[in-house]
Amino acid sequence: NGASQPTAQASTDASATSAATSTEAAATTDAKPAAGEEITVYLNDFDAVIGDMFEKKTGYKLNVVVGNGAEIMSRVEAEKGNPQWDVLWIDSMPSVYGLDQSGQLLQGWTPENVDNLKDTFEAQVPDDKSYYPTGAHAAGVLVYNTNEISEAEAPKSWADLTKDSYKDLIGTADPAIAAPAYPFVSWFFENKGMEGGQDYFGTLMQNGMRVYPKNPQVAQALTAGEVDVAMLQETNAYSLANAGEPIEIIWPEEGAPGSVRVAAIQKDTKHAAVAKEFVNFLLDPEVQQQLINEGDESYFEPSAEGVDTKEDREPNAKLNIADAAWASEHEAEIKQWFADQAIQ
Amino acid sequence: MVRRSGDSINGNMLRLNANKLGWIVTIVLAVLVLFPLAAVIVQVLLPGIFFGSLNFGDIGLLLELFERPLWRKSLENSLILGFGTAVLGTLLGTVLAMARMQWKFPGARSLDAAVWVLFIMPSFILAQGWIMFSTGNGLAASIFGWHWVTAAVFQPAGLIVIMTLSKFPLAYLSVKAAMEWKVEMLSDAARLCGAGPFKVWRTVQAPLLLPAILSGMALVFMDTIGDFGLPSAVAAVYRFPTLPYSIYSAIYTSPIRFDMAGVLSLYLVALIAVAMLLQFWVLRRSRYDVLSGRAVPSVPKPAGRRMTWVLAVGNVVLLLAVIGIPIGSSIVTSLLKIQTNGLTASNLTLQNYASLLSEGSSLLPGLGRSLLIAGSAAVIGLIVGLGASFVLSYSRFRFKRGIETASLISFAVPGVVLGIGYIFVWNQPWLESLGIRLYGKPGILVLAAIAGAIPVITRVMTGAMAKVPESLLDAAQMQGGSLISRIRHILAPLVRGALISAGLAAFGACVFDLAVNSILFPPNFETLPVAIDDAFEDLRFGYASAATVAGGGIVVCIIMILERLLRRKEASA
Amino acid sequence: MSALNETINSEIRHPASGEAPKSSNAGKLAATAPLLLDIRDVTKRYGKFHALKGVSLDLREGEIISVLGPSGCGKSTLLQLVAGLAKPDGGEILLSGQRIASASGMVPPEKRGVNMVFQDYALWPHMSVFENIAYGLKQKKMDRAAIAAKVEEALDLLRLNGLQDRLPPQLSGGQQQRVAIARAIVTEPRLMLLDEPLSNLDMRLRIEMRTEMAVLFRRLGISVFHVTHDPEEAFAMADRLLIMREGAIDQFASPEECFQRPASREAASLLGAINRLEGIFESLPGGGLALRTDAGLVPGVFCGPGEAPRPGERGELRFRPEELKTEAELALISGHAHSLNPNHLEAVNASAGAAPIHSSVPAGTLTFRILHGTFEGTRWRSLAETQAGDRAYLLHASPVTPGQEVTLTLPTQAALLYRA
Amino acid sequence: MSALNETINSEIRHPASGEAPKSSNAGKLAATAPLLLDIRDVTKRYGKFHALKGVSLDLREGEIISVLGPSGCGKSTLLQLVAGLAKPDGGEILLSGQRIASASGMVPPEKRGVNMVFQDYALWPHMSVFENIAYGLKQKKMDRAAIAAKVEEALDLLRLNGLQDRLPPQLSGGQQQRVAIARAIVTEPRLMLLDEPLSNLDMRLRIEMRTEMAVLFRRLGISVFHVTHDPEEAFAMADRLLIMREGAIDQFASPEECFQRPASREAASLLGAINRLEGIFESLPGGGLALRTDAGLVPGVFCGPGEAPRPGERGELRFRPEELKTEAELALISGHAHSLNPNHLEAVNASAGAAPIHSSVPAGTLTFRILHGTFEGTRWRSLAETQAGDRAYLLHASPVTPGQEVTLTLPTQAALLYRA
Ligand SMILES: Nc1ncnc2c1ncn2[C@@H]1O[C@H](COP(=O)(O)OP(=O)(O)OP(=O)(O)O)[C@@H](O)[C@H]1O
Ligand SMILES: Nc1ncnc2c1ncn2[C@@H]1O[C@H](COP(=O)(O)OP(=O)(O)OP(=O)(O)O)[C@@H](O)[C@H]1O
Ligand SMILES: [Mg+2]
Ligand SMILES: [Mg+2]
Repeated sequence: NGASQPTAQASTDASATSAATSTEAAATTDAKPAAGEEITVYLNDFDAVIGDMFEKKTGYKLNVVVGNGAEIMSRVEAEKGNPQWDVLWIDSMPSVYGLDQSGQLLQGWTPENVDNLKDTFEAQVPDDKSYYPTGAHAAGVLVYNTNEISEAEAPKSWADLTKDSYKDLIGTADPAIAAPAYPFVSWFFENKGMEGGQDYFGTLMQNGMRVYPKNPQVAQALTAGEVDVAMLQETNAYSLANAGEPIEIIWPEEGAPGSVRVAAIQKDTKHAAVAKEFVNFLLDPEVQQQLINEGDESYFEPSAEGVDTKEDREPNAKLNIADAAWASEHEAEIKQWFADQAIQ
Repeated sequence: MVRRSGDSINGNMLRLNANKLGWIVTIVLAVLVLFPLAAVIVQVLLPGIFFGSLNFGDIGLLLELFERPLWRKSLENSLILGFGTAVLGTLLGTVLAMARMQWKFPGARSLDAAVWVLFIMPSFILAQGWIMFSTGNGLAASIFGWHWVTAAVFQPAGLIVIMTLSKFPLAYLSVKAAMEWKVEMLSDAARLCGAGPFKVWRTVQAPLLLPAILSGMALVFMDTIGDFGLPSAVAAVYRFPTLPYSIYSAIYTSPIRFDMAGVLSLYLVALIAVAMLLQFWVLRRSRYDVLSGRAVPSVPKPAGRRMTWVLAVGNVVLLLAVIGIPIGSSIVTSLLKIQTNGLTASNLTLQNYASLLSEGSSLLPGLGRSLLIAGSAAVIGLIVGLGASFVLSYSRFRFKRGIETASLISFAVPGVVLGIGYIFVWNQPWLESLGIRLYGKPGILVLAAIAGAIPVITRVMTGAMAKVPESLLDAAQMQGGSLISRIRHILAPLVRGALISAGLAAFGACVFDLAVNSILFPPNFETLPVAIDDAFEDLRFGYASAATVAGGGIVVCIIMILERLLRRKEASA
Repeated sequence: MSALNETINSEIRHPASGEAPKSSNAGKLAATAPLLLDIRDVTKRYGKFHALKGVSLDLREGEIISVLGPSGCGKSTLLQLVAGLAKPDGGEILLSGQRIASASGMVPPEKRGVNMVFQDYALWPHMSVFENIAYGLKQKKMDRAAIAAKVEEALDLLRLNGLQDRLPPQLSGGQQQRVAIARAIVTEPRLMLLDEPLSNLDMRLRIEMRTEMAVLFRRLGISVFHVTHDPEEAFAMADRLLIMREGAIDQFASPEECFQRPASREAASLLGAINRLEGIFESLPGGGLALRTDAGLVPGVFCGPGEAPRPGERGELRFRPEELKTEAELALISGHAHSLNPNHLEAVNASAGAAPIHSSVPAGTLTFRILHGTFEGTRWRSLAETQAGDRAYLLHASPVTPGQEVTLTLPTQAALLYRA
Repeated sequence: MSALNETINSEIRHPASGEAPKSSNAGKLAATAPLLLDIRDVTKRYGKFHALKGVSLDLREGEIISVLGPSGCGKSTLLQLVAGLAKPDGGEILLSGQRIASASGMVPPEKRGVNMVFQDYALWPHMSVFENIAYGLKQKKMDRAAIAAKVEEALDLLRLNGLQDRLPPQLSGGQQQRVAIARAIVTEPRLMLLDEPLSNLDMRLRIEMRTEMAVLFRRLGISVFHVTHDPEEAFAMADRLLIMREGAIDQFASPEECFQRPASREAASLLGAINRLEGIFESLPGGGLALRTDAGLVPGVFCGPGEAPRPGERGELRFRPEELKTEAELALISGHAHSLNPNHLEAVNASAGAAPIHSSVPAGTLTFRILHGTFEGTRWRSLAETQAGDRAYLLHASPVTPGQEVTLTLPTQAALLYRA
């Protein structure tokens, strides 16, 4: 199909000019920005706290645009001709990788705090140093309604879901629509190969899995008793548990597909210095600790060393992170496949 | 931009004629709707046009609708759903509006309120209620023991019924607005020819309202095929992709496929054009302009004891279904401590409402912003819509059909697509030098809200204007009345009810319009729907429901109060 | 259009489609024909305004009653009550002995067997001319061919051929009015209510239509209640005349009686006696009554209610311009064998210059001075005044010059006298 | 209501509110008065239907033109074009020399200084009578007191006092029509277009209104283009008559000329010459033209277009029932000093029994057999037929019996001859 052709072309166009501008950006690093300067950050979580934290610490103001991952990415893409954001901080690494490929990110800059990164996260930093991970969380864990299912009956692994006993009782979000669902499914596809992934999800659907547009609807289906088992984003799962809902969270032994939150700077930003300050700030262990303690999406594995996760978070949580390049490359194909399932 | 066109109305006041008005309306619609949409659609041909590169896209994409199974299925589903809902919803809305205008019965006002509630509530909220009511262990089964409900609701026909119960307000408003005046003589003539009351209704009263009925139908149809929230949520069980689903899945992919969204939107526009042609074809051979010096404002009459009972009971049953189920469940949700534990005395709390007022809550400022935006959009939209409907109803303007189609686009095309178009159009660097780069400023939300309001306004108004014969305006023109004066003193008072309904509808719909808001809102400018959606995304269902219920309640109260204040005195007598 | 005109041209030669119209005299009904409509002391108010103040009348089967009255006197209101479109505030209405309307209850319009031509037509704009006319027939579940035939017939009768596919707004005013008549006529109701049905037609069509309608109604035995503002139309169609004023009945009698002795000054002027002179009653030597006016002593007939006035009372004379004659004309008329029906002396006018030939006829002699005159087609109409400045309209066969003095005679029976 | 009637009663004595009305002759304009309206070869189509087929006419300032024509001939259409409410398909219209309408462009109605009374009134149902009338004045930004005074004046003139707070649906048909007139009159336009403005009024009000309106228009110098179906109204008001037929002009001349020599058979019947007999042209020994009909040889005037027909051609006679006279009446008339204006001989009717007194007048003698008769107030109207069965309407001063034979004389100048 004609899916990748236009953008591929655009990306070569764009990267041709990127070298010149990135050196320019680097040159301005030394100039000390005036206090009170503002930058605009597009993000999908932590909107309630991050602005204050940053301002308190640095004196710079954050303009925050919040939305779900898909909306933020649509905005970014639509603004391509005249970007309005300075920093993008979002938990869809493959998409940010894609942005970098099309030459929209500032490359080749290394924040001071990068030294604090855990190894697993350091491995996620791309070679061109266009974005930095600030943490990761499970894009999907297993959650079941304890009113309906006993612990013994509960699924233990991803493979369990194909069992007949869960027929018509499983709910999940639609990767074609819900942003966090893609990192979730992409790991299966990377792990099992394209065919294997299709087999697996095909079987689940045959087993009557209900596909809701987004995670909140899945959660509602679970609390309403419409489904008994759900594959839910980690934060969502813990939110339900903390709200007192009678659910149990299961981290399968083979690990949960992880979603990495990364921060990237817009290539042509006029506020490069503050933007860099902000990204560096995000990598600060203290800051990450504060996010875990105060943030709204506090269930994640921090990227910096020496930060404690939420107490009630599974200590042995294992995250499997799909390769960003691979995931980005196959994104269209996999989402297309899911969308097409809608007619089966 | 809107201000500019406003200026030209004032500046040319003395010289304004129907043709100039036609051009003004065309330009305004172009700016508000056509350019943004075209900007998305042009992605098919010139994908890089807004990013400083000129490449040529694959025109073959246009034909893929007939090749890609998903797209084909979406189109098919959208048509089935749209058509079924349009027919049933229009029928229900029309019958209710006529009964409401004809007879006095207890609870008539709550019917109006219910209609407003349904009209302004985002469809995903309504969906939640229906799902909660009808799932396997939902309220229908657990409380009433109606186990058949599950099977009945979760299938395409059930979806059509739910859509009908959610979308009929559009037809209701349109028809009710057109019934403000009546010419009793026409019915009398039919009765003297031997027709009984029902026959008179079927052969004279209803057909004379055909333009309003068709307007309502067009709105229901458009709103249905453009709706994503309700079908996608209700259809989770059996997968029922519609065009908006395909559009979303094209946009929420990386790399983002604006071109695909453009193609699909183009098909939505084509559907609108076909619907408009159909309406034109149906209305072509008849006339409906009945207002004369014999027209009197409609006043509901006492129905007689038996009829009153039937109406009152019917009304209650209807309200229970259309409001009780979807909104009731939101209310329940907003009152629960723990969702899973359901409706038990110990599980009840008012905490969610309390937290609405708490300091950190973004609800009140969001509501304030939303009301402001919706208010300005309603007022400006009303002016634009009045102009557009005037041109559609009375002028021989060349691009009338184009205006008609354009005036509906923003209803059917998903807000996200339009929002993206707005970004394309209003985020161009050269606009900055002119000082009108509106993207990133609250003004753009007003523009988008106006665009969103125009379909309802124009449809409701053209439906009502169809009754006003040109000769009444001609007479004013003969007295030396300028176009503005004719509209202000003759036309507007005669379609006053429609103006009020249209304005309030525009207002109400803007307050909760999420799709456009979510992609266009400026930094640090969170509006009510964005705030509510945020809470939903964070799974704070109780809080989100409380915000919806409270926000919706406030808006409906505002609407009801305005409606009562503005309504003609005689009509409420 | 030319086809339409053809029809008109051929029609005028044979105005009655089938049989020759009977004289209205022949159609006059014995007072023993069964009572169809009985209106008893009906009142109707709009808010504080009394539109009908107690109207009683009866209509016999097959009878045609024409209602005359000044604009706004309640004619249409009365028709609406009979049709069942409005409810009386008092009194009752009986149709064939059955009570169809009173303040407490009503038989719905569609059950009354009554149809109506509305003053402003009330055509349905969403239906073609054909559909408008066919509507009533469809209600009777007539089959399609029969409907088509009947509509065709009505279209012919009303000269509407070729227009059946138009919508009402695409017709001229007069064409719309005829469609309204056609729509009511095809249903052949027991009782037909016509509210100024011919007001928008040209003179020729009006004369044709009224003749043909009268024939048709009589042939079908349809009773008619017919509001008009044209006395000539009323005379041409009516068995009885109903003269209304301010929501009440002024006179209800045969056309001849109404014409000869209008019961009130207003009825008189409604029926053409638009001239008015004030004066003092005197009794004549021969026993008759006369009024002394500025213009002369006028012997006349007392038409008002109550006893004849005594000499010395103030009174008022009403007369038709047509009734004023020169002496010469009077002589001519009285010289012929008209005595059989002395009340129907021809209205003859002559110019002021005519010399008196004969003066033995008992009649008043009036003198006026011409103020100005206008040509009116068949004659000249002038406005003239008496010595005291009272004005009157006069009719002349030739032009008159302002300032000219004319002396004319008013036959006794044409001088209608009322109390002032 | 009684207050209203008072006004009417007092008004009739002084019909002109201020000065005395001038004769319409006096108001007749020299052909040199400035041209106000110039309509040049205007055409108008509705779809395939040609409503106007090339109409040209002119109207001078202060002139009143009355338009007569059968229903559906295009009168209202013509008015709409002048008003600017419809666009001509061809030709052009000039107002004071400025082109205001052609197929390519139009001056909008509100800029023309023209106002119009619509055939169906087009009153605004949401405005009171006062507001309806005041609307045009408000457009002129007149101050409130002046508006109130002007509206009051119009209410007086149209006898609408006391109704100013009503809404149109609360008025009777005739009251609505008068409001429509008042609404147009208060704006005192340069050119007033009246579309059958008096059709829904009773006879008396109609005569009063037309007199008063004519006076008012002449006083204010308003030019008038006035559609009516009542020839009498046309004669009473018009300086010139426009007779239309099937979208074209049949005749455009002074009322007298139209009346005496209608340019076509249709114009003749429109102006009252509703009787028609066919025959063959013959020339008279004295040089005149005559038509041999079933009813007798009739000397007459050839009124049609083109050259006088030759003997032997087929022709048609049209005449007014009023023009038929008994020999006695003719003698009376010719015996008097009417020769000054022989064309305006009085229409005198007498019963059939009258014996011939005089027979030297050159006139046709026609014999009919009465079919039936109806009383019409001032006279009896009969339908009669010739030996060959051609029908005609006759007027009589006294009742006639069916079967009776009558022989009547038709003066030469009243016998209008046309080619068949
Ligand atoms: N709804 C109403 N409210 C108040 N007055 C009304 C209403 N309808 C009619 N009238 C008054 O009642 C009177 C009678 O009205 P109606 O229509 O019967 O008159 P009409 O005799 O038919 O007159 P016309 O010859 O002008 O049609 C009028 O004076 C009118 O103003
Ligand atoms: N919209 C239309 N479509 C088709 N024909 C029309 C339309 N409007 C008018 N006509 C026709 O044009 C002709 C002229 O109409 P117009 O209204 O001018 O007649 P009129 O002379 O005013 O007649 P009347 O005396 O009956 O009012 C009529 O025959 C009418 O049927
Ligand atoms: Mg009336
Ligand atoms: Mg007309």
